[in-house]
Amino acid sequence: MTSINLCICGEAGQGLVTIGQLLAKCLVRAGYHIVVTQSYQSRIRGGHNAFFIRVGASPITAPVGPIDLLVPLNEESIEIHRGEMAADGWIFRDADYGMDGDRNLPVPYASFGGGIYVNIAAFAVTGCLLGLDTSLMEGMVREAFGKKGDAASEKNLSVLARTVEWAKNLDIDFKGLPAPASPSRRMMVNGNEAIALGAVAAGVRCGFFYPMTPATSIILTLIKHAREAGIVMEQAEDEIAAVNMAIGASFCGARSMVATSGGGYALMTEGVSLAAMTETPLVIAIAQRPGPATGLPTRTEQGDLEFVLHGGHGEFPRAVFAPGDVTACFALTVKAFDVAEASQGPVFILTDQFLADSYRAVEPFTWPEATGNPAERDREISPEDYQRYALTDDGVSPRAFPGQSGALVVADSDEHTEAGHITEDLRLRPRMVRKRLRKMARIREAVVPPVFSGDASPELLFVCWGSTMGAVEEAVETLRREGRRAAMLHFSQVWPLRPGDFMDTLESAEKVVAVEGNATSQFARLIRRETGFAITRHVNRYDGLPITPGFILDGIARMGKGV
Amino acid sequence: MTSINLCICGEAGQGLVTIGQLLAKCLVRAGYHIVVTQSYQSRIRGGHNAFFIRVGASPITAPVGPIDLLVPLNEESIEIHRGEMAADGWIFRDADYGMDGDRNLPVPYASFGGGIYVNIAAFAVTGCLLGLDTSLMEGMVREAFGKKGDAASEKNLSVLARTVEWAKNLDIDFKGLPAPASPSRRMMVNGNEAIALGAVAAGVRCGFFYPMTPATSIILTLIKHAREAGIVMEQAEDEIAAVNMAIGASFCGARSMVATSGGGYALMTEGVSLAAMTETPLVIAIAQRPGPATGLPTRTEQGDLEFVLHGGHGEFPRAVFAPGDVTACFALTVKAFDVAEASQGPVFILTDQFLADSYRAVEPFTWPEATGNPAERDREISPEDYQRYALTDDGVSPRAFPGQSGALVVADSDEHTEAGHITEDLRLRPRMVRKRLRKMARIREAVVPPVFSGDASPELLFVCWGSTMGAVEEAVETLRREGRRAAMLHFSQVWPLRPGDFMDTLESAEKVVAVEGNATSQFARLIRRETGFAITRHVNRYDGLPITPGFILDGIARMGKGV
Amino acid sequence: MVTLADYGEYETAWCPGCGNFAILNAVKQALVKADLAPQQVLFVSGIGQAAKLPHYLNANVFNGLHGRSLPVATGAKLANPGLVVIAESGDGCNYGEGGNHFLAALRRNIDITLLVHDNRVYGLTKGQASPTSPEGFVTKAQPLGNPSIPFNPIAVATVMKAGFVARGFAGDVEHLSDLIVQAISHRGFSLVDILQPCVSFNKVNTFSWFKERCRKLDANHDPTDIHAALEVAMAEEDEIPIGVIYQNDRPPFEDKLGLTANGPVKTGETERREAFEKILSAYY
Amino acid sequence: MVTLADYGEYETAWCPGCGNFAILNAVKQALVKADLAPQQVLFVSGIGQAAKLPHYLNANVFNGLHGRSLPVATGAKLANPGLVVIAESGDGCNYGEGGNHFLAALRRNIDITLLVHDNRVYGLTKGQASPTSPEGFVTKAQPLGNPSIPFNPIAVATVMKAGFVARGFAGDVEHLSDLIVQAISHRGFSLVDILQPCVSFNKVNTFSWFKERCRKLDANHDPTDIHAALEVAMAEEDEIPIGVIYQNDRPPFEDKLGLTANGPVKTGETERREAFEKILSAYY
Ligand SMILES: Cc1ncc(C[n+]2csc(CCOP(=O)(O)OP(=O)(O)O)c2C)c(N)n1
Ligand SMILES: Cc1ncc(C[n+]2csc(CCOP(=O)(O)OP(=O)(O)O)c2C)c(N)n1
Ligand code: SF4
Ligand code: SF4
Ligand SMILES: [Mg+2]
Ligand SMILES: [Mg+2]
Repeated sequence: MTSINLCICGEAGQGLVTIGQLLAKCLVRAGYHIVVTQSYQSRIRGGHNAFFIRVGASPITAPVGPIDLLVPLNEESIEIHRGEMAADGWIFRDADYGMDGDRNLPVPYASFGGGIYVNIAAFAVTGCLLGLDTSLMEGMVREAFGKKGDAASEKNLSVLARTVEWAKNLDIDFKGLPAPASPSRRMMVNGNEAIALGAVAAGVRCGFFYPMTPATSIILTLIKHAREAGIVMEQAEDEIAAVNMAIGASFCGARSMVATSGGGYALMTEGVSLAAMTETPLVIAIAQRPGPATGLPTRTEQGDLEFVLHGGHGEFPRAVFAPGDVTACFALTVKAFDVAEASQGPVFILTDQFLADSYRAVEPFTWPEATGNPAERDREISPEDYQRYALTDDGVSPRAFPGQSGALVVADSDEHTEAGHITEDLRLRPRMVRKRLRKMARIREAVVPPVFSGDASPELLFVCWGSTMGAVEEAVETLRREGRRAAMLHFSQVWPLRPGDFMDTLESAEKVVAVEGNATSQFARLIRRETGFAITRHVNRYDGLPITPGFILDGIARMGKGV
Repeated sequence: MTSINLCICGEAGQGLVTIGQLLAKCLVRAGYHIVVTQSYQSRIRGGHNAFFIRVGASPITAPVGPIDLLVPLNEESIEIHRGEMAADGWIFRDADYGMDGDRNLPVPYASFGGGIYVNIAAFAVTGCLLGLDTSLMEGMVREAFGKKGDAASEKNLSVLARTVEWAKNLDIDFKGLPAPASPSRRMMVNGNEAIALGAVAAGVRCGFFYPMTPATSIILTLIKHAREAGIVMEQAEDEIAAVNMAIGASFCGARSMVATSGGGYALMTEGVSLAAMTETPLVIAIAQRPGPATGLPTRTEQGDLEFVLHGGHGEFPRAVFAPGDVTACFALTVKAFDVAEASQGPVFILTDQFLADSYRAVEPFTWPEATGNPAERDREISPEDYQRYALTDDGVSPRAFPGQSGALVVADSDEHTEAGHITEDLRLRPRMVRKRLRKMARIREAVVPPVFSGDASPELLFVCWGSTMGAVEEAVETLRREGRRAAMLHFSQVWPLRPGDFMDTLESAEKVVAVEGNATSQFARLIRRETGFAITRHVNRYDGLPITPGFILDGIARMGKGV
Repeated sequence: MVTLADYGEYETAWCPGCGNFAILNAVKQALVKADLAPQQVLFVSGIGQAAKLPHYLNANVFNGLHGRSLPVATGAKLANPGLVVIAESGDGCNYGEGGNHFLAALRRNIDITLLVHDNRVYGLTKGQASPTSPEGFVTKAQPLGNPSIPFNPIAVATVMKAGFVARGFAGDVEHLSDLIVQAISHRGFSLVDILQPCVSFNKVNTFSWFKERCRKLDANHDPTDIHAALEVAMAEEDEIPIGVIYQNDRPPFEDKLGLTANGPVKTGETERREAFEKILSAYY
Repeated sequence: MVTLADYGEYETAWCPGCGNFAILNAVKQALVKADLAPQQVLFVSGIGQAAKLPHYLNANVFNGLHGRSLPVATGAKLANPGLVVIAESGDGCNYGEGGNHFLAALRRNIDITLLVHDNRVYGLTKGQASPTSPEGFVTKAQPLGNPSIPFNPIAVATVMKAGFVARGFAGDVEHLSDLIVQAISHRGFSLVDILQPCVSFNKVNTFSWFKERCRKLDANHDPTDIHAALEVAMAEEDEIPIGVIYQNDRPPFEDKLGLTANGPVKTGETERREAFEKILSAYY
């Protein structure tokens, strides 16, 4: 087995996320690769949640369907997931549950401590059978429960020890994983944390928000580090306030961001337009969930692409990044701040619940030497005749900040003069329109081109964007193993597009399939709008779950012989 | 001369709109055709406003540039418009203004009454020289000022009489217009009024709004007639409230609408998504003005097309109408209500400041026999097992209203069961997605195809949408008179598009030019996205002023020999 | 006679021990006491734990967007004034995201009842401070403690002369259901702010914290006396008065618009056509 | 020494006779009295006639969206607490479209000054009722008269224990400019609601209507006494008290966040990098 798909599940409030995180971190420390998928409902207690860890000794990039190891924290969970078990999958379940049949291991949780210690015991059994070092697990328990006072820590450690003792003596045919390659030191981070850390690296100074799943953890991560990093974070009264606060802060020189999901973004669109008109840098992170309206608040989808491309009235430049994995979440957030500052306007980071919540083992994030303050023009400011909207060749005007130089800074949401004052001069208007649009060139220069991988002259080319990258990558690998010339073209920046970056690839492929987490193939439409190239084959998922390699392969299979 | 372009202008607050309206109405009653363009600033007093009436004995459809007759109400106005005068244009100006040069008529306003009566005198001189019957003007003055008590009316009438007496004896070479064809009885209506009257005809029951130029007069017109028509109108605390109120009212069975401009619409997008998810009919009228942000609040633009096409998170059907003239404003508003009801979701009427404020002489609006309540399925409701979101073949579920039948009606912004209750059933989700999207078929069936006019096999085809229709029409006529094979393809519904309706036309034209009141050719991009057809020639205007035939001809000329 | 059974029993998605269960009971009891059949009632809610309530009884329901229950309820009532319209949502929904609608509702005085489940926290999004959270309230989003002071809905509603202003407690279902009956029967805008323990995220304002403090208003409190009402509304929290705090007989919004129970949804086609033809005459 | 000349003289787009001219004078005088140079001050406004004011003086200016001056001002102040931030807009902007931000500002008590030009009407959009328009106020949009009762910003700010609550009158520039000076110097959120005649659209609350009613508060009014303040705030309109109505010394928001005048914009790259490396250590 090259990877094991592990599912810890039960009711909300049972602490399964804690077990999952501890286990995942141990696996990462042991040198494994992981892809975590969190499945939860819009409620605090009860219902059914699951924390999937797919773990591999060599790199893996996508969630998969069949469960190799189910760790149910309640009986109902077994019913729910029974149908998803891999043929040789195992269920590690409480010995008290009535259950028969093969490949299920009754675990005498009560005997290890019971009650709230079931979680630690489940962690221990699972870790043990996956081949984790006991000392690694002990260290993790100490880190996690040490603060609670020695007593708690000791109790947890003794449950751990007892469970490990029991598990070590088991003799079942559960196939563990080979030892990973000599483990480099890596971080365990999910998409939302990576965005927050990217913002820290980019020098974010202020963040504003109104809580909204699945974006909230971007904010909570920033808040966790705010004191240390000297960042001001404020919960706004609504999303409209959040975006306007960010604009106010950015106007005063603070790199600023907001984070939300589709519905909150809807309320921010007027502010996006304001950022554009006042030429104020603004970074907007949007973690998508299925809509319309409240939709499925805790699930995943890629249904807001077109809304993000076009939200806000009037015409203005913008950039939209769509990271394909956790590492890209970090790097593209840094870049988003730079592009926002270089183009003095709104820039988006578009992810989704799957990626937001998906922990991965990643190479250590590094301080982006190149960032800081690319607004090199600030130096040219002469306070006496400073004009915030001076008409320049590239449309970018020198940016001064109130109270930070002798210059008075005047910004206006109305059409304005170079000095920033409201105007009704209709001859000036088109010049200002063109000035703003000219900044698109700066954005275009900095575009992250799509990444191509797979067969060099593919008969089957998958086009995808954002979080589906890993699933497409693995589907391509499978197809290639089956002897097909398959390849992937993944866009981690979906706007603007530079056809020169990818048209050859598109046109040389025999068959092109767009893979999107939505029902209407929004990115394929965009490609056609920008290039004329019509993609006619589509794999779409819109049931709230992430796209897996299997889903793609099934989709291809359903397309029949021709594909 | 086939038409006269008349410009009455001065400061805001001088009453020039009143003169303009009275004159325009007289002209309509006399059987003339008119195209009114209102040019005003975002202020209440002072500044410079203008009321243009282009008048013709035979049909005219567009505003034009050169002024044939300038009626300045202050001296500054002469300076402002001097450069726009036609070669044989006349200025009728106060005798007190110091001015020399040809073709300007000093009018001794003070001698007719002066003060507030200057307006009536200006009306009288202009009317007289345009050849209006004195009795027609008298009737108009009586209608307009009769209510103010006999004294006021008499005084106005005497100023009118004195001015007419003076004007009759003038001998200047100002060329009037031929008498119009035997005048049928027509209405004088502007775009916003036509939308309001269309809503009344469609049976609108509730309207909600937050004031926003240039949409406010849709609302004010509805309010004027609300009592008579039994319509409930309420000014909301903000646009978010307005759209949610409309959804609440519509949910209870009242045909409902909101009207706003781009910035207000931005705030409504979350509500648009709500209407879609709850499957509640909603008509949204958007009168565009130049953006981004506050932009030029009293000017015109077609810059919000893409935002209207994509506003609201998640994926759902919508229809977008873009009337080309005042008559279409009426008819398409009626249709918008029907389509909203048939598809149980949001439908847009997209106009702009130019059309909103442009008075025209139109054939009498008629009661739309076919409308009323097309929700034929309401009859099938059985209260016991009523399900608001029953999965049907065409995606349209029977619609019951709270308290109006025995059925309990449950609507939900979350993904829901057929019964309307919140669900986390991920197998049901895709079925509900497809159900909602299936309703697109109903919208598609009802699409208003684009209108083609001009040379049957054109070498030069203009593609346009919305309010630019008239200007394109006249530009085409001019080009044809010059011997060119020119034609127009005008879209009064911009979404959805049915390529079958127009691809032959597009493909058979030698050269295609898109004419749009924006800077980024949004409609041309949409055409490409939907058909692959790339329009490479563009006429764009984005200075806040309406597109005129002359602007188009100039644009063509600038494209050089090839075009 | 309407019975509790008419309003059904449903599974909920709330945490065991949540104050919402008691509020649900109180609401059902109130509807029965008021002898309102499910068909007569429309519940409008936003998004949040509280806002799920209407899914757990039989009635007409519009479960809309977070923060927007009041405007939907307002539109519904204007379209069909014959309906009993109840807006039901959390403190975050009504005083946070929807604060502007709350202010406008106070001014409008439309005949709807607003039930606010005031658990002083954002429950559904896992425990951030809400507008009514105490100053200093520590959460993951406010690790240094809530830097703002709490919103006082009762005081604001009272100074704005709302039609009916009451405070209830989820720990006293009988009393609460009486308040709801009164709120529904009041013609005009009625606010019932309901103190609700959230066992998962509010460890400060717990059931016993509320229980110790809540005191039914004195029988001789005169809710029509705005000064007395303000006194109560501004009281410090060592004693929390519950009951009808303020009430007046300002005419409801519908009266000012001249609406009858029929409302605009009931106009016939013939009347509409006649009106249309008459209206057109002004445009010739 | 700052002088009036530092703040310049500009052409305006207001109607002759508008109360805004007097407010502009009062604002300039206040800045001079407070000895604030244009560079130290940031004006943030929304959209409306009032909101144009910052274009008519020398200062840092952010003229944003209708209704959104307070959040922009809040963000600006948090980014650079060293700035004197003044939010300036109309009654529609602040109590209508922006009502929710007004409520939040009262709770936050951030050190900004809010000047509301309260002409009780939507001026720029040509005369619809605003949240402070009198009940029954007739406009083209409210031909039967405004069906809502007016918003009472003073009373709401007072019951919400805003830091500084004052009412001024455009007809008394001297008094108004003093109020503005006090508002600016108050550490915390300061509201000055300014009664402003609109000659074009408010024919009810005219200059003389206000003039007849406005009375400076008694010298012995104690603004720190919330009961006295509420009495004043709830007074009927036959006498309209102007002056500082309520004031307290709640710590401003910035203090609770531990912000100094430097604020987050001033952190150096080395400090940021060190923090970053330290933060990462939690993820291994
Ligand atoms: C526009 C928008 N922003 C944010 C959210 C996320 N959200 C859902 S419920 C909620 C808070 C709920 O708090 P409250 O209204 O007090 O209800 P409770 O859960 O405490 O009953 C938030 C912020 C949303 N659904 N929509
Ligand atoms: C989102 C949005 N809605 C509506 C408008 C239109 N609008 C501009 S100013 C204004 C009202 C202004 O009233 P107020 O704030 O009282 O200012 P005043 O003009 O009376 O000084 C409105 C509704 C807008 N600009 N933006
Ligand atoms: S989170 Fe709080 S409010 Fe929500 S159901 Fe649980 S206890 Fe109740
Ligand atoms: S409309 Fe009123 S508020 Fe606006 S400038 Fe004129 S008088 Fe002043
Ligand atoms: Mg709550
Ligand atoms: Mg105002």
